[in-house]
Amino acid sequence: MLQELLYGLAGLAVFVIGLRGALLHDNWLLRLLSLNVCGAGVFITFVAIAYRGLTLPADPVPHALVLTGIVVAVSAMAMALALGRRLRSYDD
Amino acid sequence: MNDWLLLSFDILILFILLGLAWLTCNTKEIKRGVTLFVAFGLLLAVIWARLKAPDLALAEAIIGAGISGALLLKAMRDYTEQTSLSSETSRFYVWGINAASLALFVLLAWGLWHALERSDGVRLAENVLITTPESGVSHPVTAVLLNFRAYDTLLELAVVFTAVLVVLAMGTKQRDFGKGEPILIAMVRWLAPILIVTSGYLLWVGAHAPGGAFQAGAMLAAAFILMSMTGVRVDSMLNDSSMRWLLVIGIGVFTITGIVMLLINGHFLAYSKELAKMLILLIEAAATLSIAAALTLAYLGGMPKPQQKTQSAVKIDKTEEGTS
Amino acid sequence: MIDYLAVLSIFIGVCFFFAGSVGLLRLPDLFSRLHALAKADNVGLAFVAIGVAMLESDLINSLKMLLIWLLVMAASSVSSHLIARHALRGRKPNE
Amino acid sequence: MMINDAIVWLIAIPLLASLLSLVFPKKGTAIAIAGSILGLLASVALVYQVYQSGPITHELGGWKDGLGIVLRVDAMSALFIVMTMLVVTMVGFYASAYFTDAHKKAQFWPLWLMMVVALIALLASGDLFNLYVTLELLGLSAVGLTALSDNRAAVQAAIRYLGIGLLGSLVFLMGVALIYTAYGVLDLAMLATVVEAEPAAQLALALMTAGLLIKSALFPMHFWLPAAHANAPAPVSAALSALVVKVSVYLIIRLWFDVFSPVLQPTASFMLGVLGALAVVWGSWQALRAERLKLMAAYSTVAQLGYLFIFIPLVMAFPVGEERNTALAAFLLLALTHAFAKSALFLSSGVVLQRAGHDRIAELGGTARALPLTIFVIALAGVALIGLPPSGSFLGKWYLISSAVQTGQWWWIVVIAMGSLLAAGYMFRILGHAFGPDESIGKVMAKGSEEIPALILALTATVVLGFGSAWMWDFVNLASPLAGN
Repeated sequence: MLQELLYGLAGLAVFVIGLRGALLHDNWLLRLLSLNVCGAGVFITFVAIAYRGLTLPADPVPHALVLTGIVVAVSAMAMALALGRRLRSYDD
Repeated sequence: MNDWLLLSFDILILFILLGLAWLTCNTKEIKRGVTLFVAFGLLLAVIWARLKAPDLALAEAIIGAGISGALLLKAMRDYTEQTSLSSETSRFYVWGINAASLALFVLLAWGLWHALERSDGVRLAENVLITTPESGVSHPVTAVLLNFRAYDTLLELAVVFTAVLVVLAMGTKQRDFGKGEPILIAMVRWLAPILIVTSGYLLWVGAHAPGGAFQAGAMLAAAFILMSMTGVRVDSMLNDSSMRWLLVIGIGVFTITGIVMLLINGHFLAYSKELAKMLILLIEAAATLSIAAALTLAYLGGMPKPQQKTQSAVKIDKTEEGTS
Repeated sequence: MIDYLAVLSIFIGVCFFFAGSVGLLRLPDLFSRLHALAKADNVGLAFVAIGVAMLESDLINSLKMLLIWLLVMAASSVSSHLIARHALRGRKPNE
Repeated sequence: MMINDAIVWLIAIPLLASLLSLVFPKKGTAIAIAGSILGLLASVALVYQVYQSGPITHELGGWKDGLGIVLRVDAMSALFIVMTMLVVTMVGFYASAYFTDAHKKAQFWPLWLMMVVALIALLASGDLFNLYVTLELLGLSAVGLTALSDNRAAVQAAIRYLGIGLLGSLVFLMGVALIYTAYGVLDLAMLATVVEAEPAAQLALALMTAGLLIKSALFPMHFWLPAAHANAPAPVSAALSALVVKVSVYLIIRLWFDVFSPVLQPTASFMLGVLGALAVVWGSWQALRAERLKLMAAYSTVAQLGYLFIFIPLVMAFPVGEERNTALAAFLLLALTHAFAKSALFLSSGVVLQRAGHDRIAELGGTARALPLTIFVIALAGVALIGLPPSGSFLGKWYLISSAVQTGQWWWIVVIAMGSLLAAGYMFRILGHAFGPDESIGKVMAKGSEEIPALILALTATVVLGFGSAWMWDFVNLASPLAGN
């Protein structure tokens, strides 16, 4: 319970830090980094609540969800970077 | 005694985590941001390992830190001049956001506290662990990903596919890094085969231990990306049409298996028990290829061999004109 | 007995890591920092790996530790080389 | 057997068509059209099935007890699915003529079909995390399609759209995390039976709603919509305005009244209604001032979405039962009418834009003579957007007003009247210019394959929905879990 709460709260904090960064940055790449940090915060919360102490096996469902989330996040990042590149190509 | 030791480790690692997150989200320099982000990804891998999520630790180390790192490094070159160009945001706005963030955190913490209080602490875990033997694989995370919630995984592959379609639509292959240092090339020469073998191992082992299609596919892509980064011409190994087939094979095999099972067993993706292990391995193998192709293309920024592509595009133009 | 040896080995490894980190923070320029970091970390990791391998009963797993050490050593030596080379090319090293 | 599993085929067909259209780019158009028509047939079969036997469920993988993911279709989702497939098929016909460059076509079809997969999957999903995945799939494919215009403004709008979309999905996902923490379930029906009015559920619902509000561009969060919808290629704008933003509203309604009903607060629903009212006024006003046809259509979407949010406090005011179902049917009628009318409007704007070379409203003189059918479609769409009889939105707004009177919330009537007046203003402004004497646009030919799909959509909005609404009332009453049957 203590570890769940501790890591869970840290996940929430990372989520809020990322959200704040995403709202404050103008630069697309930096905003993207913040969004990814924000997503990582949600993932940490998910995995934290899946943890059930050293003796019990962890809950596998959040692990599967977060694995899905990580792959979705990297896809979105690849796409975002390609769009950013395209935008800059108009300026050249 | 042990508890306290573990707790102090937890607190230390969370302290670093929050620090890295804060720095990543507050830097105004792109190079610094990217470096910190990769470090943040590696630390996440450690945290997943600590929280008994080895599948995630593997995935995060390969995808979160490795592949995203490579993507960002390549993209960074497009932003070099813009690094210090951050327009003035009003102090009022910044403080508003700060206050709102703090309030949101307090609210979320309050919600999480209540949620944990209310929870039985078991959730779906016991149900999944008990049912795993019926799924055809013995590793519970793989059972969830490829049997219980296989539909999620199918749509997730669709997300990867969509992202690559957009990358392909946004431009042809980008200028890569120049030829690397000889010593780096030498290392990649013997590292790439190791990565490819490891990828196969991860795919196979996923049935009963941490690993699986996503880690394996990303590992395979990492091998190609590393080669491409050091100036080895990866594109000479692949051509446009084979890449298209590789991209679709994962979702294709997945969907067709699902439909066949619908016709046999009455539910989409309801594997027959005796075939489940084999079917899951088949789907995972196809998905590994698709993910590897997708991530490699995402890094390259477009289909290889642009000259051949323009030729075929011209050909399409002509036939279209002929028909319309 | 073997447990104590293992703990001792890990402790020595951690000391090397500590020294490497101090070097990273305290040494004046990039090259000496790299020197401290790469050396200390490789040796440190060797001791930690040996210690963990001793705690592990399975021989295969102990061999995996060895493999990890070898891979990390290859990666860190190549990357140190690259950083140093890059810096020598006359571009300004980060600080 | 095929009929009973229509919902699975509705997802599998566009998915496979998307793959095929990537592998065989030359046959892309044929594959996509064939896939859309098959999907449309399957969606009709689905409605028939729901009409016959009530809400249907399909356990994917055959797993029960919340272990697997369940697809669920009731009256509301079945109608939304038919709407989606009809719009998608018609826009598909249009797009096959709109894109003349074969290369562009080859890029368009796979992404377009993925967007269809995402829409159907979202409408049929009965699982919280699965909804997140479909939201991401929808967001990414919509952004990619927006960027296909391949000019600076479109890519800029796409980037902004992507940032907003990712933010919205993450906030939504945080809500999912809280729900899983507190209740240990992801299945919507199971959640509906255990959820209680307590802080974790309230906060989770607030987070999920906030994420969806960003995506559905409700008033203060609408800033990204006009640029994205106005700069995307015309077929894409049509789908974005008609379908993509609307499914987020659908999801809000689904979560609020179907899953979280014990948690709801009248104050929160009232606030959503107020935001909706502001959206109606602000969006209509901006549409009236817009200088370009597509931008006007985009602002009109902001306004029309506002009406849908006004329904939330009204639906809440009714007890569960027939009265609430009537209000929901009116909501559906308004949503459907807007989808058909707005897609017709965007398709026609695309025709004008391509033939005249611009879509500046002030310079549209002579268009009525050069493109009579297109202008007729715009007029028909206008009838539906303003809410004149016999369009579906006339009835929708009528019930909106009468339920406002019934529940004593008369102040909404002022907003509805104002919105309708402004809508009349912006629609007649276009028609006025189009029938103007200026002859800046010469005699041009419009392709029938572009004008006829738009005409069909506009006629569906004005005539079919207007006369078919009685059947919809029955249908919603028969097959709605919201009624408690």
